[in-house]
Amino acid sequence: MSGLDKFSEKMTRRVARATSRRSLLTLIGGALTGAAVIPVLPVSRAQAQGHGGGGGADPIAPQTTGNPQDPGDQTKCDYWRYCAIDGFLCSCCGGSASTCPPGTEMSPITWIGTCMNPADNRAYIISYNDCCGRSACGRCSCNRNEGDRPMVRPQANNDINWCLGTASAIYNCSTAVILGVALEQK
Amino acid sequence: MSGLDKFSEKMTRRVARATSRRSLLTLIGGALTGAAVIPVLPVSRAQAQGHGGGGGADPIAPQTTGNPQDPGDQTKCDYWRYCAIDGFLCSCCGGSASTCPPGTEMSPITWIGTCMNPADNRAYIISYNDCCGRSACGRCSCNRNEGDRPMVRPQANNDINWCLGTASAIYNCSTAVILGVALEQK
Amino acid sequence: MKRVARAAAFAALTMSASMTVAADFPQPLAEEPVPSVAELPASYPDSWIFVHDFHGNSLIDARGVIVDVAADNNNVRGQIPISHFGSITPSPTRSEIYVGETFYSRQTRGERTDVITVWDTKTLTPKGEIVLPGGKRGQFVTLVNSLQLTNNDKWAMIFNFTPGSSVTVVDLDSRAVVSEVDLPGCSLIYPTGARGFASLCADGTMTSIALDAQGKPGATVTSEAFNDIDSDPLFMTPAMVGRTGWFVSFKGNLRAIDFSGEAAKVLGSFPIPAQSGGTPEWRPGGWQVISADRAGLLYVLMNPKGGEGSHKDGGTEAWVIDPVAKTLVRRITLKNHSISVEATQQAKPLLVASRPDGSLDVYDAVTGAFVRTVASVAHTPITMTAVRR
Amino acid sequence: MKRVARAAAFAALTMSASMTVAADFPQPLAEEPVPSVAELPASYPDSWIFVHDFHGNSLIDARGVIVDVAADNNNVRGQIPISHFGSITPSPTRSEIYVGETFYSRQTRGERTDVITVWDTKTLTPKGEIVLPGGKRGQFVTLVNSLQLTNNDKWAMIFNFTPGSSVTVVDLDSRAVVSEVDLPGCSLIYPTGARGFASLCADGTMTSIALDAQGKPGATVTSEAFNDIDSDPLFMTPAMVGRTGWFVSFKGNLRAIDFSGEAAKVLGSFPIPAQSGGTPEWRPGGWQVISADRAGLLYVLMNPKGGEGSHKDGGTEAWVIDPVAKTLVRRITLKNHSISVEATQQAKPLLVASRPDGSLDVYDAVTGAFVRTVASVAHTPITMTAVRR
Repeated sequence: MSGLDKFSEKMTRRVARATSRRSLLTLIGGALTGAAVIPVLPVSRAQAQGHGGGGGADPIAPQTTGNPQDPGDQTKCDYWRYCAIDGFLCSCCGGSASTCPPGTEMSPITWIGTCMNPADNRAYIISYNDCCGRSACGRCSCNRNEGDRPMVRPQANNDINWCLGTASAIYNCSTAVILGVALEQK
Repeated sequence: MSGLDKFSEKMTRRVARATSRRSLLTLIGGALTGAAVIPVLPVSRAQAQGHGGGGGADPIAPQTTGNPQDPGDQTKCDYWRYCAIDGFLCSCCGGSASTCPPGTEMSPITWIGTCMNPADNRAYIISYNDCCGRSACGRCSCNRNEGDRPMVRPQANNDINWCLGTASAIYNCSTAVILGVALEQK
Repeated sequence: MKRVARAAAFAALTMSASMTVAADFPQPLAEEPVPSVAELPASYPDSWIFVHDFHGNSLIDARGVIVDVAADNNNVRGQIPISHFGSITPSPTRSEIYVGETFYSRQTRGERTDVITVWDTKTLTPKGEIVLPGGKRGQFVTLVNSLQLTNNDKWAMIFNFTPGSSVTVVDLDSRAVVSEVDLPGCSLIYPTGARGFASLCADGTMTSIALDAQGKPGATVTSEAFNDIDSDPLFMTPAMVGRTGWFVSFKGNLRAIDFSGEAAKVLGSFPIPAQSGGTPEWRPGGWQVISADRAGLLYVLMNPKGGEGSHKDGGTEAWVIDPVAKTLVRRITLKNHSISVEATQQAKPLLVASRPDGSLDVYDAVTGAFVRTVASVAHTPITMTAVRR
Repeated sequence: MKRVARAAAFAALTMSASMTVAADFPQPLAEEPVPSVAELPASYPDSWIFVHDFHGNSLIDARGVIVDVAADNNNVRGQIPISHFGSITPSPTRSEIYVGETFYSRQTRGERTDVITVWDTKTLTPKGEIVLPGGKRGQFVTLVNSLQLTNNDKWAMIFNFTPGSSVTVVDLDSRAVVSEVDLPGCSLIYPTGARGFASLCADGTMTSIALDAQGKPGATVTSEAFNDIDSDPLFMTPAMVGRTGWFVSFKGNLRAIDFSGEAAKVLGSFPIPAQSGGTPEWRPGGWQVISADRAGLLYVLMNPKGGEGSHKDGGTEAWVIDPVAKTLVRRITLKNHSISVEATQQAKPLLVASRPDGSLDVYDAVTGAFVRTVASVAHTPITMTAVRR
């Protein structure tokens, strides 16, 4: 477990660096972290991209980073960083995979997932920061439940609205920010 | 025009009886009456009964009065009283063609239309009272624009939210209340 | 007066040409009174259910829809608003409905106010509200155990999440906050005994907290660990048979917990009898995946494509389980892929399955026969609560 | 710390087995900073448009969507909320966006507050609000002429409807109400001259009201009646070519009104050249049916099934009209049934057609060639406003 301890210590430091003091205290003091929000999968499937009414056989235009080491379409649910995401993809809402749309506030309390990058075959720690203070974006609903656990384990639950510690708790969309590599190989 | 004058006088009396004093004053003193609200037709067509996502090949179950003199399905846009209605049909929302859903408030200011009853072949004055104070019902969107005129003639315009004079202006659904027979035949 | 005359002229012009009165109807239809607003019975029939419309594309505009699933038509009887990630809990004995919700002074921004709104069952008008301090009301995809009643429905208990857990207890008579109970490491509210609640905890245990007459937390009892959260966690919403809650796990194990005493008593567990034909296997799937009828039979929404991560994918069959005999009584093939199930508490129960497109399919729970579809009830019909007495 | 460790353990457990680093990427991807929130340019490119999402199924949750219709992707650049039946008007010169809207203290009930919210174009955050007295803000399916600017964008004018008509004038620098102008029998706001507005009236005339330096109404000038509301009314939203507004009527007659002076000057009218093939005839149809490009060409959304009551049915073609030559330049066959059209003000304009399913189809306005679909931009894309300078 020493590897894991080291890992968790690193992660804690990263989180400490990345978030506000208040949220750090929250992390240390209580029930931790958490995932993005969600329209539940079967529901979101039915509604995905179908703004308001049966819409869109038409797809959202692909958005790629152009970096071969970061492959895939950030508007699609199967983009590698989204392995534990839940909610509307900020890439479709005026943000990007790692940036909130203008006018929203990024939640300092996040669910941390670990996703394999198929290009460099590394496992990355991904922070699923929700973007808050504006109504549900409504574009690119995405829900992946591998590893999701019920509300009894909040830090593994993606049904929670993680717009906590923000000026407004209204949920807009979710990002997938690279925090670092999960384990370093020699 | 004396027939029309008599008719309008009768209608004014009817409206006076049927609505509150405040709305009567409004009727006499200013820009008059008005229709229900609406999702604009092409839009509402696309969304009709498709709550939130491509839904419902399934129809709403028919609701008839059982009275052969009042034929048709009150959940359908082609019901005879709806000849100038616009919005969500209260019949699908917990009300009926002439009753608001529980918990809403019926707007005292209404658009008056005239519809032919195919059973008794009489022309009825129909009052399209909006039901107010609750979010858009979302069921049975219906929009018929024959006789509709732009906002420049408010009393003939069905794009206006006629939740006026109610405690809350939030629009829920629209009714089609029989006020009387338009012209009496001897 | 001129304007009125003009409007009348307009109305006259839009009349159809034919004015002949059919001889069969000598009298015209009667004039109808305005204003006219429907009312509901103060006590709802047991064929009615509350559907929580989570409204995925407009989370702030969620609502509770009151639906008569036994009627041939006029099924939607009313709606009440439920704001962003709210909760709805009816009290038949008080003829009230409670909604836990959060408002902002500018709808999505500004000052936050958390409340429990008290709705009258008969008029569907708000009778009052209880303001909840601290802006800590838990917000998540709705679970009925986030807002529960105790003390003979005299108190409501609402779950907070900040991400620290706690429960706020309010008195429904005085409409005042009674107490707040910290709940470190535990989630949701399962009423116990006469006055108190239990909660499922992250270490796999259940903690029971009795409340005294003033609503202050008394004895705390923690069970042995029984919830295998890593490999086979329980869904959070039980089917209630009297005061016994039947929980089902991701992999299809049923677990009874007796909530009748001051402390929850964890009873036995048994697996739903395995059935072939799954790819890779049949598992419970959906949002509210288990319900019970008045006779104590359980209905579990089952997904043939069960596997890790499938637990919210909904299902295609409802399996009827006799928890006393521990047998699978019947498999009901659903007409449509469904996300939640609820049985009515009628003598001859109906089974309601909610669909991703917002419609409800209704089945005869005894025979499994399809009865009707209540179309387009909601945008996102995420939970259902049958009228219970 | 224990909980943190547990969460980390969970994260580690969910990692895929293979940990081999591909030789081609010796360095891992860089860590990304949080928090990170996008900003927009203070001045938007002229390929951007504002789409008013009326949100038919959730009227309280309407929004303005800022869309780049020229980009290959990342087209949706931001959203700002617009409550129930609101209005949105941008001011490029002030780098602000104004939203006329109405709030209730309990979202759909409680105390009403009407405001103009001031949004910053760069950050899309609210810079402030101007409270509008009297709870009289007009609510109807949105029309861009319900909220307009005048006095070099120093003042905003918002249309009230109770059902009495009036206009409230607010100062955008001091964020205070300047005056209220009664407008009996007239609707909407068409800015005139340096400081003032005109309005279309129920008797078929247009009334112009100049405002003095304090915002008080001065001279009122009423035109001859020219709007045949009974048999061929003008749609309320004109296409603006400089200070000339081009209105189109239900039956396809075009009418110019010069708003450059203190009083609106009603200019001539000519019919869109008749075309065969309609059933019964081609007519303008949709919600915002006419737009103009920078060169002054007009684009009219046309419905082949034109007749009484068809005026909101949308259309299948956009007809390009040269209003100077009074000719039909081109017919653009639309890929999809559309409800509103707007031309960008680029040197090479794009024509945007909004669809009932919420997507936008974009055409090369010069050739009529289809360029792209921007999918699922809105629930109900009812009006569009291109960036103008």
